[in-house]
Amino acid sequence: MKKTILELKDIAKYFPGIKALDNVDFTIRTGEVHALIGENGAGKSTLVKIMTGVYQPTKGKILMEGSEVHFGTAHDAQAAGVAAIHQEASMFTELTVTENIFMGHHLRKKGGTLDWKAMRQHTQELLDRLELDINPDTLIKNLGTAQRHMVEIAKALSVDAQLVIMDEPTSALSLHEVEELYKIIRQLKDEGKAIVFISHKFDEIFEICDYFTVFRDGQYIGEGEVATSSVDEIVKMMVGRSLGHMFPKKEAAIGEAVLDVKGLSLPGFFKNVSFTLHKGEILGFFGLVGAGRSEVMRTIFGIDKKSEGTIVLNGHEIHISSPRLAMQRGIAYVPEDRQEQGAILEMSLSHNITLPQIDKISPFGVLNKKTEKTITEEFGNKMEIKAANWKVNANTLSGGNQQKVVLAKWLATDPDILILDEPTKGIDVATKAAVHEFVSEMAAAGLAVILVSSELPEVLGMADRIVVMHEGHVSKVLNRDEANSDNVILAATGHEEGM
Amino acid sequence: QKDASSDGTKIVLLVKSLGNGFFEAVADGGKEAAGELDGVESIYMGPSAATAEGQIEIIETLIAQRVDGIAISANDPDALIPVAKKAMKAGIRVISFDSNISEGGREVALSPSDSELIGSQQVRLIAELCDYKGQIAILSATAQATNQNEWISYMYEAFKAPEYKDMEIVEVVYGDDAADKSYREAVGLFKKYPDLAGIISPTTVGVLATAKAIEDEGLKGKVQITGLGLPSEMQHYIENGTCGQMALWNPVDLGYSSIYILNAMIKGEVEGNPGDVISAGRMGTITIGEGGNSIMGEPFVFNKDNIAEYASIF
Amino acid sequence: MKKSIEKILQNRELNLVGLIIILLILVTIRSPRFLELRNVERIVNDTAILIMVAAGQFLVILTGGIDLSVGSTIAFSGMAASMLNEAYPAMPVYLILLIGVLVGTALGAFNGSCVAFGKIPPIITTLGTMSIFRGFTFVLSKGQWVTAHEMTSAYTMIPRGRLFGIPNLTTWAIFIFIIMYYFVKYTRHGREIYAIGGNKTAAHFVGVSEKKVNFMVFTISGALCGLAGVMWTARYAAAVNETATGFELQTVAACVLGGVSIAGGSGTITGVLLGALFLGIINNALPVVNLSPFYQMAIQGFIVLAAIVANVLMEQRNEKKLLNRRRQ
Amino acid sequence: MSDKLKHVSQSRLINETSFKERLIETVTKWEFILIVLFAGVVIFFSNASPYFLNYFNLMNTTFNFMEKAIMALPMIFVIMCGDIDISVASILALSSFAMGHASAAGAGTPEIILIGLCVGMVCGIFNGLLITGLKIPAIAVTLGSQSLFRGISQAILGDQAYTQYPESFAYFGQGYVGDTLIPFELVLFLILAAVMGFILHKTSYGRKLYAVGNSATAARFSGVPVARIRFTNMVLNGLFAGIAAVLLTSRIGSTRPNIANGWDMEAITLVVLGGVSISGGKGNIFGVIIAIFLLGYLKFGMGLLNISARSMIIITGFLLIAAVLIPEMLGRFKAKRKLMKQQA
Ligand SMILES: Nc1ncnc2c1ncn2[C@@H]1O[C@H](COP(=O)(O)OP(=O)(O)OP(=O)(O)O)[C@@H](O)[C@H]1O
Ligand SMILES: Nc1ncnc2c1ncn2[C@@H]1O[C@H](COP(=O)(O)OP(=O)(O)OP(=O)(O)O)[C@@H](O)[C@H]1O
Ligand SMILES: [Mg+2]
Ligand SMILES: [Mg+2]
Repeated sequence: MKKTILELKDIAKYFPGIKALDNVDFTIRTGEVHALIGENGAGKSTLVKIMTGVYQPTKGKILMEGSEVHFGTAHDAQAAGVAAIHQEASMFTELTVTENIFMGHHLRKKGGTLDWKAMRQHTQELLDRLELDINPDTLIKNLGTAQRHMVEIAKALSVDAQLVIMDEPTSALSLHEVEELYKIIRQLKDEGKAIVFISHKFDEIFEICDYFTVFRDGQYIGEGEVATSSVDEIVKMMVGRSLGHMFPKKEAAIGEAVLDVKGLSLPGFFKNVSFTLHKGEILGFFGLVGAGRSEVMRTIFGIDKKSEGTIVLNGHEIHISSPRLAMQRGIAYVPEDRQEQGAILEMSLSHNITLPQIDKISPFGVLNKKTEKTITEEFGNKMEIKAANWKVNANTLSGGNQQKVVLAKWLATDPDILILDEPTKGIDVATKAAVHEFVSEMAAAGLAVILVSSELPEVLGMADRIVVMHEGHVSKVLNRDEANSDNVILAATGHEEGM
Repeated sequence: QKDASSDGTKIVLLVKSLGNGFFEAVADGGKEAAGELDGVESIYMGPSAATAEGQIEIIETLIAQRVDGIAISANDPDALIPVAKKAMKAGIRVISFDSNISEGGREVALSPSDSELIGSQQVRLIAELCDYKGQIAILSATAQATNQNEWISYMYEAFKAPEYKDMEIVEVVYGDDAADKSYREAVGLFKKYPDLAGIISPTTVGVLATAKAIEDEGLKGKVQITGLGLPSEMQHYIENGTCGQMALWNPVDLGYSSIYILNAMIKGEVEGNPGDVISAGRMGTITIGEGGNSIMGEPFVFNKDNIAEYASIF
Repeated sequence: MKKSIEKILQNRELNLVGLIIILLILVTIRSPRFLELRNVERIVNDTAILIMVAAGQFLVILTGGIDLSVGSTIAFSGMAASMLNEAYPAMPVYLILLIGVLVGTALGAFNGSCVAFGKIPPIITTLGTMSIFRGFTFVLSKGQWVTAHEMTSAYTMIPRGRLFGIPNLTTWAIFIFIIMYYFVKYTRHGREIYAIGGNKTAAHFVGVSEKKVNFMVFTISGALCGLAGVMWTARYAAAVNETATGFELQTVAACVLGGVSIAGGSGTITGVLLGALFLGIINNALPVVNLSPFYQMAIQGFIVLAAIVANVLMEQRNEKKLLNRRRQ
Repeated sequence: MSDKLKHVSQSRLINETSFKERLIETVTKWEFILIVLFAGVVIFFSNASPYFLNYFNLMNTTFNFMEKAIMALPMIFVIMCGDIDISVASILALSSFAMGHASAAGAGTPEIILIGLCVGMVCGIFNGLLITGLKIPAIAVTLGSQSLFRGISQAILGDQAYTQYPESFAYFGQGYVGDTLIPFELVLFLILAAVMGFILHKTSYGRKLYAVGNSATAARFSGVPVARIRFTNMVLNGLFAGIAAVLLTSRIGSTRPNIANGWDMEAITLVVLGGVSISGGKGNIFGVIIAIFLLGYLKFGMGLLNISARSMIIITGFLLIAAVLIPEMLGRFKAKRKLMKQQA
């Protein structure tokens, strides 16, 4: 019944200076959801790019239904029935949803003229199938992060594919969308298609995948049936050792209020948001797509300008009009979009890590290379960044390692208030545990932390209190002991209001 | 390495810009003179765009290679003074021709003709074409083109004469020596002055574009055009009557005379002082006047009858 | 409601139409005969060459590049065509036109190869070829001009003839506009230009070849310059070495005024058309309004700046409105 | 390689410390190519013309390109941040006009210079406000202000020229330092280049320039005052155009509205030939300095051989393309070689 559709044999991919993949074998069968597992930088995305014709392998061959194929461009792979959702954002922000979905394989009338009507209609069908309330003519730049991701999924579905590859498709989705996605994946599976699913979240893997393959350091390690394996086994294959428990929340003495936000509003994004943050506290922020959590944080950090409301820091009302001022007040913000906002991709790791405090470490404006080196090494090593050296550009790193660079860069500023917006998005289990441990240690040492996350277990496991947002306002604030997944989700979906 | 002085006499004709038929003809004249003189080499140079800065750059390299003499048609009468002085200090003889450098920046200024003469001749030409009455406009090159400006000021002077009492200059516009802008300005003049009788365009690009505009707008015979134009470029419009007559001095003679004057100065035959007389081959003798000015004669008038003959020369 | 909001956002063109109307009113106050039909026709005709070349520039800017060599390409192909006409007066003019276009295409393809295969940034490539092509124009012409006398009347009639009462030059511009409109909106290659300009990585992921697109846009731009070169020399009945010097900035200005993003990925050909007309109106109005010619340059600069600022302000206001309407 | 990076398994990395590797790394650098080209120019013209390798000439010819070189310095910053300024030559014209006006009104040399610099800065502020305040792309703003600035001087000056400057004013553009044959302009340029190079490579401001150029958004999120930096760049550009105005006006001793026409493109050419990426974030000052002298001496050499201007523009055009093409080709070759080695 299940037959092999795509086979990778002895694949290697070298980049100048690094072997991203070496001697890799990988077999995909129809009617099966195949999980590709590995640490950050293991080579998963590289493999995806090879399977989709974006990269050509340095060595090895690709067999499609038994015969050797050569994917010279993404086009070839698509024509052969391979569709993919890539890890990196790959949207045309100035174009419409319809166009984003059909770019590269526009529908055409007989004469070759593009058939916009048909494409629009198709798009509408796809959006309906994903239960998305988006107009096909909306420009992508007017969509939120999660909606964009859903459009990417729709795009992969628009191709009549035999094999659908999803590289961390859920990293920007919230619960509802993830459920939709599962439904779609099951449908595809039932239609006899093959799916490759990449994720760092084990609950997802165990929920949806049938089979798994593990990579480490660009090499094939092993494979197996999901049903007959345990998390621990897989983690051991991944990192070569077992891990402790996932959310090591340390007890911390919660001190006086450091940040008091009252009636904060930004028209079009959020309204009348109030909350208090204490020393030593981890304040979780949970909500669905477009709930406006990111915008609240951006406003506190001085990127967006509030229209109403007050921000009181240590008893004094403050007016923050730029990130610089926010930083001077001891606020640090790790943004959610690492490619656009977090890391400067064409700059070296060391320059990235020291950028926020470059003035502080430059006496009279003159750079001090020694201090720079010290800081880079201290925090780079703390975050266990995997790179050839500190001088390589951030864009040569795997997605997860880029995220670590962003974290390192902000932790290095030694803030009083640390705002983390989806800090573990795309980070592998081992590092995630390290990040959690680190955050909880810092809170215990008196740091006030805001943790914005769409991952419910993370919020429940890490936060002392949880602020739940729904459509731009705070719908509920829950203490650690009274919060559970049910009441948080109810509040997030707007079914339960009040404080 | 070669010794520079053994190369003979190097004289450079530095023109406003390359790619202009007028100056190509000047270069021909220079070559002709150099051929007649013993051991003289005539080098033709110019910047690719007509700027003073470009000419200064070239003069600096000419100083570096110690040429013997430079004849300059200047893009700016003042901006070239410092560098020309530098050249003279380095022992290079400097004269200007066609478009002159102000006093102090050259030893001799060879004007193709007297500016006053040019101005009054242009006025006479247009007056003859439109029967001594009507509105006249002037379409010049750039606002900064000094020789044009000088001629224009003399045109205003000339119009004060009683025979032109029924004529007036309504406006001076600038076509920047670009075909499209000149054309547009000409059309703008037709619009603004429906009774316009004639246009004087003392620049080769302007006169050509204006003639074309008159032809295109069907105003042939209604609006007259005269100016300074190259016969080879204007032949079409003179033969078909769009432009009744126009004037120009002979660029070949200009280049020819420049070389003769410089050669005489370099050889020490004359010092270039007022009153000096230079024998200039087929041009006869040239006398240097007050302030180093020297004038070749009245511009030549071209019309239907003689245009074909000169079109083949320049 | 959503639809109408989107419309507000996308009415860049409408803003520009408004600005053009304001400009026309201002000019007409000073010079009442400016809006006569005959004069309007003349202005459009005078802007036709700018429209053609700006259409090519538009494609290049859409990819995030810029073509600074358009002026020189026009000069070279115009010179080549005129010299051909001079040398072989019997050659059918439409063959010469075709050759002129081919010459422009070849020069454009050279730019395109440098950018696509040599990976030289467009601005450097075309900054280089701006000089190179101009230099070769001098070489080709040996510094001489080709003027009315040396051209056949058939040649000078290419832009001047009329079809249904409309000057050929205008017809050509309309034709180019329609083709371009269809090309960028209804063909795969046209959309791929937007893809490359919008997000190169994403374009790579969907199999759009950056090389192909870059090569294509420069070649098209070159072809349009070739056409413009023939039109230019025939219209002014003169092929000179300085033809269209500085024209590249006019075409870029037309695109910028028309709302084409200089970073690539967004803009419409309608906007470019309006931007070109805006410039064309200024160019033709300045000589007829009663102002000292010395003021022309400053006024032109001021109006262009004012238009750009007004455009930006209107757009920012629209965006704010849109935000305020969402989620009251 | 830092041995602290214990997290990368060493088997995946390729050793690059051999001398040969480092040599290849060096010779494929842009600056290296420029130096080779420069050496080529010097050697060729030394043999072709007896006047080239002459101390006086080599010094003296720098007069021809020092003003443009000075304008190119802050242009590095502007282009580094992904902006562009095509109005600098017009700023120069307006600033020169203001100096002429002041001089005609009887101002002395110090006042004239002060006015020139101030006008340059004011123009820069004007551009900067429109670019950062109204968020209009730099090319759009300077496309307009290019006509506006020069237009203002033309509107007032018309067909006239200012030709009267105090005698002492002539020193800046024509003088030599002390008794040497070194032009003042050259010395001033070298000082300014050292200052700008220091800012670019050794200060936090420089680091922020690179950050903004690579990703303005991420830089803003990192607390870099992006708008202020881009504004400062435009003001610097205006100021340096003012300095260039002082030098050029002094050198030619007169002012007309068409002064320095087309120099914006020449300044930009120097910057991009020097290897500064037009999309921002890449490049260094050494490349630009080499490019300045390379182009300057190439033109000088060609002038000595009386090469026609038409050939000169063709050659410089090809040089511009070649200077980018060669390192690009070598880079490709290098990457290929490396991969081959890895496979072996
Ligand atoms: N373009 C590139 N140039 C150089 N090195 C690269 C490039 N792309 C990826 N690499 C390297 O290849 C290795 C594998 O990267 P890849 O993106 O495939 O990892 P991944 O398994 O997807 O990790 P993550 O879970 O973090 O997304 C990494 O060490 C990365 O640094
Ligand atoms: N229908 C829409 N039209 C235009 N923009 C929208 C729309 N819906 C959401 N957005 C944009 O998306 C923003 C919220 O998206 P985002 O997903 O970043 O919110 P969030 O609460 O931070 O969620 P998360 O961080 O989990 O993604 C909105 O504030 C708005 O800018
Ligand atoms: Mg990945
Ligand atoms: Mg968010």
